[in-house]
Amino acid sequence: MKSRWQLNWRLLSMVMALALVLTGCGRENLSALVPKGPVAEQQLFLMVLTSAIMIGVFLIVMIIFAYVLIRYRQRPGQTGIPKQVEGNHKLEILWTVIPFLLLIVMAVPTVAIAFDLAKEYNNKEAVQVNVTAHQFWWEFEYPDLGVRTAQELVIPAGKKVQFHVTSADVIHAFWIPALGGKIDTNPGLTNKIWLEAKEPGTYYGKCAELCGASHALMDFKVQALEASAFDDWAKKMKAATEAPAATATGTAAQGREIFQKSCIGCHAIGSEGGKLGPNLTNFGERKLVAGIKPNDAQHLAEWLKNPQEVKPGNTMPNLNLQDDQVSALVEYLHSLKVTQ
Amino acid sequence: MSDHTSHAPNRSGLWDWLTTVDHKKIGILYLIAGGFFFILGGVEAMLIRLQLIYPEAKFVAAGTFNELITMHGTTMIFLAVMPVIFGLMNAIVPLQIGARDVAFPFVNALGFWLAALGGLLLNTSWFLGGAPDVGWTAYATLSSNHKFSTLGTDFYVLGLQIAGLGTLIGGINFLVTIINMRAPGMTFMRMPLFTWSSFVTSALILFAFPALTVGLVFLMFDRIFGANFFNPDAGGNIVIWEHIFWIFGHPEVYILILPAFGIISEVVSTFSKKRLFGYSSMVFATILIGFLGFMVWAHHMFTTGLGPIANTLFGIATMLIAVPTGIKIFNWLLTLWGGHIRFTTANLFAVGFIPTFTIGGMTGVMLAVPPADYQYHDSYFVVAHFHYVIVGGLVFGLFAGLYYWWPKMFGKLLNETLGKWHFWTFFIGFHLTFFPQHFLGLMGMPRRVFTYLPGQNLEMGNLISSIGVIGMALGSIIFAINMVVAAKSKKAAGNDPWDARTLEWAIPSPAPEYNFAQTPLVRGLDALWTEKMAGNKGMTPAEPLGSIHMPSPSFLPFLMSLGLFVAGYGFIYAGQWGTYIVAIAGIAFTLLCMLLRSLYDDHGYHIEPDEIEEKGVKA
Amino acid sequence: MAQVSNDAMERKPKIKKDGVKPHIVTFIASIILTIIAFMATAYEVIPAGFTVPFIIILAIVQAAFQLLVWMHMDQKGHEFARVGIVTGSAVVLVTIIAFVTTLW
Amino acid sequence: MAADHAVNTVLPDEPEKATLEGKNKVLGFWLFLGGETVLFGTLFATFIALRDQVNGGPSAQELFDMKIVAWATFLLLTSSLTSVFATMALHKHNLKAVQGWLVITVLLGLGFLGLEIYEFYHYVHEELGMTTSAFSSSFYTLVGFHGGHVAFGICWITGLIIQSMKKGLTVVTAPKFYVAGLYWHFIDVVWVFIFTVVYLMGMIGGKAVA
Ligand code: HEA
Ligand code: HEA
Ligand code: HEC
Ligand code: CUA
Ligand SMILES: [Cu+2]
Repeated sequence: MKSRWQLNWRLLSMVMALALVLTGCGRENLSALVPKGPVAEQQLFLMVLTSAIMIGVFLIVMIIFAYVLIRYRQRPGQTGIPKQVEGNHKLEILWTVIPFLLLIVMAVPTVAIAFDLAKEYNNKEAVQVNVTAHQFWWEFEYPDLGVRTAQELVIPAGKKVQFHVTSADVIHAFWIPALGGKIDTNPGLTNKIWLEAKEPGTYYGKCAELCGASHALMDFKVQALEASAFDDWAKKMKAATEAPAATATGTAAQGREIFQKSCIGCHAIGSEGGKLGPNLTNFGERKLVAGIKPNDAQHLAEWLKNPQEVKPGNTMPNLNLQDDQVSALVEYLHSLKVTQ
Repeated sequence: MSDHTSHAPNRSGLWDWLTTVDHKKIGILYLIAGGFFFILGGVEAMLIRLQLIYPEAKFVAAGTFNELITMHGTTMIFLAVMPVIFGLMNAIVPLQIGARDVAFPFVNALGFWLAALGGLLLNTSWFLGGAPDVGWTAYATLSSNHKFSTLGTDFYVLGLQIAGLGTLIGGINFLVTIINMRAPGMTFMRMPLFTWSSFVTSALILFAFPALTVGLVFLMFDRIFGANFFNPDAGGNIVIWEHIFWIFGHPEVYILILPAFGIISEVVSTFSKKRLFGYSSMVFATILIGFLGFMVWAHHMFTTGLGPIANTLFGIATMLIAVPTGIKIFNWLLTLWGGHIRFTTANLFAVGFIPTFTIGGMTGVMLAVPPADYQYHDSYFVVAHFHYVIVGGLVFGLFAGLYYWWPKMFGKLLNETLGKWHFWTFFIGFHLTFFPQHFLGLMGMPRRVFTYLPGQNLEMGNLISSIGVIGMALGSIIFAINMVVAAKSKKAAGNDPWDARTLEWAIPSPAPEYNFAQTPLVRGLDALWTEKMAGNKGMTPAEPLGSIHMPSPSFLPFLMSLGLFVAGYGFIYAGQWGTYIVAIAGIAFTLLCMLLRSLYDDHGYHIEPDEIEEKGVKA
Repeated sequence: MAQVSNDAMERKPKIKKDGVKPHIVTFIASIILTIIAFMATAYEVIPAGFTVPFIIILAIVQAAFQLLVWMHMDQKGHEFARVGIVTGSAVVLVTIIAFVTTLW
Repeated sequence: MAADHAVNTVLPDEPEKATLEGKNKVLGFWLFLGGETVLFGTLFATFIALRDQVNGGPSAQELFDMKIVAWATFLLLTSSLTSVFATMALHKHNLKAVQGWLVITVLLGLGFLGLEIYEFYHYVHEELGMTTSAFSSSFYTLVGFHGGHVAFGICWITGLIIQSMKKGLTVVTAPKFYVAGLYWHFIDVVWVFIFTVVYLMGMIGGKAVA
């Protein structure tokens, strides 16, 4: 029979689907599924718990479903009228109560974890970071440390970090999947969230709320350093902020001149300069240009020549730079280092 | 005073369609509009999938992509599936309750034209400087400030405002129809489930759409008059928009799914030849879902920063919806249990609905866990969830309903072989497209991204997903062919091709303009089945054959909608033109039409008993 | 269709020809309630902090008066009117609670 | 057709509900008012959320002129009473009285509208424009929506009065009068809350509610 074949096919595909679910959880590179901090771990626990319950319920539904479809399909020549059943109170109560109980099993840890994650850490133990999202870049300020940076977030490993997030223009969302779930950055309002990286390492951050043309490209990087390395970094950053390296030689000096003329209105180096664009004090040490392209001479030059090509709709204008100006700027920008 | 015509005004062709107030014709108009926009939204979806087929593809530009997703979401929800739902409601609900007409035929037509012209207005943005690109959720400040968004967003605001108005009055029409127009004996607890779910859906429309109206007014005032509702620099608060949008938006998704639940209930019961298992608990569950639907909206806002109390309260309230929905799933299974199941195309879609919707519902419950949602939110996991419930639930349900009621609406059966091809291509394509998206989401792919970078392990999933859409397109095309084949076919469907149970099958297909020559007397749940079991050929009439009063057709609904359509452009371009004159003129024109409507009473016309006999209709 | 419906035909004098009195009473009550509310805000007769709940309760009482008496919502045949207004009000209540507690 | 028979014969007790059309109209209108409740409720919720956000502009406390508001309240309340009288006259099939009471209702409504326009005019002169602050936007939108309803009601009822001069009181016109009366009462009910939430609470000022 054709319909039996179809049925088997469907069952098979369901089983395959389930297998995919089960193996999918164990894959190494799934960011939200490979937690690197306590927040992500607690969230993963809830994800696994609810998935397990759901798969269980789904199996029950599917078993009844398959049985019914195979057993009760109309056979050729079958006539007569099946018994008209009005209902069955016992069964109906059963499938009201059991789902209800399952929901309670999910609700209890949900409440506990939700409140735990909403705790605020305003003490000195936790590093405080003010995050401001812009179309399409991230600004990070460490108010207690007197440090300001952009695009690459540096945090100490093994310590709680308290973020105060807001936005300068539209809603974005601050998301580092491996460390924990996201929080919206709302213009005019400040949200709080804490995260912790268990081990030093590099993690990826994303903007998760539609914020304009280049929403997809609004990535950032997170460097978790050993506590001592972090303190060292903060000290040097602070020093550089107060007195940015004024020495530039050769082409870099030319670049510096151009920069002072055309760029300083938007970009600060140290504490000097505008705030419309990312602070570039330690730009030479960033791994990425604009959060997405490798920070090498070629990609940086591409960026400077036509920022709109790389990130459509971003607010850095095309300044119509000549090739030699660009290479001078590249030289200069790459010389902006703090820790070496 | 008594200058009413006693003959049906002779109207034909386009003029007939532009002026009709017959709910069955309006139903067809809704289907045409919905079908058109479904193709449009589907083509937009195909472009989305094309752009995401491999990393860093360059088929469409970043800005265009955002226009595509916004228009895809808006078109599909407001202009494709809502009209198809309204189409089926119009075609079937009055028949199911034994009514000659809806309560407000004129308003019914007005509702359609408002929805259609609102949708048209929105879509003309493609040619007038760009479509809206702020997502179908249009979060402020992206949407509220001209600095961040184009004129397209004004089209969104005005288009949805006009279409929403149409939906609202349509909802009121159905509420009154179902409350006041039921045939004798058709008590509430004998109403078929499709009618019940239409009733609850209409109630949700009544209480949800005004919130959208207000939200859109705020957005319009911010954009056009420089108001400060969502301007943080002047004390505004962007979260207000999120609240208002979802106070509307969440009930909206139940507005969509409840009619599908109703369809599944009818189809499953007919094709297993059994009465619906647990009818009263089904009714109860429908009402409960509608009720709970109003207090869970903030589950779309878990990451907004409402705090743990609000998050957990709304999260748990959301989970509770699993209970009444589960009741439905199990009742359907038990309806099939012990039946003689016929796998017609309608039933294939209905049966296919069950596992697919269950998956979508389950991911919904997973999303309702706030801390976990911090990870899922705005990722492809959410996209997978809502396409499972919308495409795998609602669209399957609508296809089931279309195959089931097509003979009643058009008098011809859709071809079953083509129907099976339609089902299988669409079903397989659907799962291919959306199943991998769950994993893409968990692997950290945010939604609404115009591209993704290579090396994040997202290639495979996206490729499969993009291939799957071909299956759905194929299915849709087969369905289109099927319609043509059915229209060409000579074979009439007959009154009751499925050996079905409810009232609409007691009358000819397609139903005559007066529906029931004599109002039927309803003597039990599944009115027609009750008579069949009692050995009767058809329904017992509740009244003698007499002259039937019909409402006159009118061009005013179209003109009133046209006035608002023009006013829409007036508001959108007020800034550029430096004048509100067009907006005011458009509204004035609409008001004038309203006045005309009030001054010239519609006395309608009568169909006399001999005409009924003449048309060969035996009651 | 414009048929005189069943219960219109079999009507006994069902509606008590409603007198003027309840309407006048509602009018006077509305005025008095308004004045009380005004007094409560203008002079500090109510302990601070209770004024707002107090005047809101007065407004609800006044609205109920008008809905029930002036708009006849208490009468038979208004079942769905009641359902409509009560449901609408419930939606509004949830909305206002959410706005007051979760914004800012 | 009942409409025709009814014209010159006795009208039933509640002419607005004598026909199925009439019943439908009344029920549909009640449901519509349920929707309007949500509409105004959303406006109220937003106003409550934004009422302290004056952005350096004038606040409610500095601005409101309670004398005007008190008069406006009185006018609208009275007009609601006169529209009750109109509905009662409708039940007594007294067209002249219906028209008379409705004319008074419309005049009172016009008085209300005039005061409101004067009030807005006055505030704009005190530097409170639509664009001044979130408070001003939500104030003008909420109160303006209500005012727009009043204006629409005035036009509507006026139209009905004129229409009834020609058509008289029939089972076709009766539901129109009845429904317009419901609308007018509803506007009055909304005003009760505007008076309380916008004006009285505005006078208290500050963060009186959480
Ligand atoms: C038809 C449309 C529809 C339907 C029916 C649903 C149904 C549900 N939805 Fe869905 N949802 C959407 C359309 C829909 N949704 C859309 C469009 C969005 C995204 C909008 C956007 O952002 O663009 C969304 C987003 C969305 C979110 C926000 C995600 C986010 O953005 O972060 C959440 C969170 O709670 C959610 C939850 C639910 C739940 C719990 C249900 C429940 O109703 C499901 C209930 C069903 C079942 C549970 C299955 C059957 C039950 C049983 C077999 C019984 C036993 C079960 C258990 C014990 C669990 N949905
Ligand atoms: C009713 C609602 C509905 C429906 C039916 C669909 C249907 C589909 N959706 Fe939809 N989708 C949404 C509602 C819906 N969607 C919403 C609300 C969003 C969120 C938007 C936002 O973020 O703001 C979204 C977002 C969304 C995304 C995410 C975009 C992003 O976040 O970047 C994707 C990506 O794959 C997608 C794909 C699809 C596909 C492949 C279908 C397919 O099922 C479509 C199948 C149909 C066809 C393929 C058409 C077939 C017709 C033809 C081929 C023409 C034939 C010609 C003739 C017959 C003449 N949708
Ligand atoms: C109008 C303001 C403006 C001007 C002028 C401007 N920029 Fe930018 N710049 C920006 C913004 C905004 C960004 C962030 C873009 C993004 O990622 O969305 C940026 C990003 C950058 C970046 C990448 C930063 C990072 O952390 O990855 C570099 C490098 C840069 N600009 C260099 C320059 C140079 C050199 C000039 C002058 C020749 C210049 N900019 C002029 C606004 C400006
Ligand atoms: Cu910022 Cu998306
Ligand atoms: Cu929802």
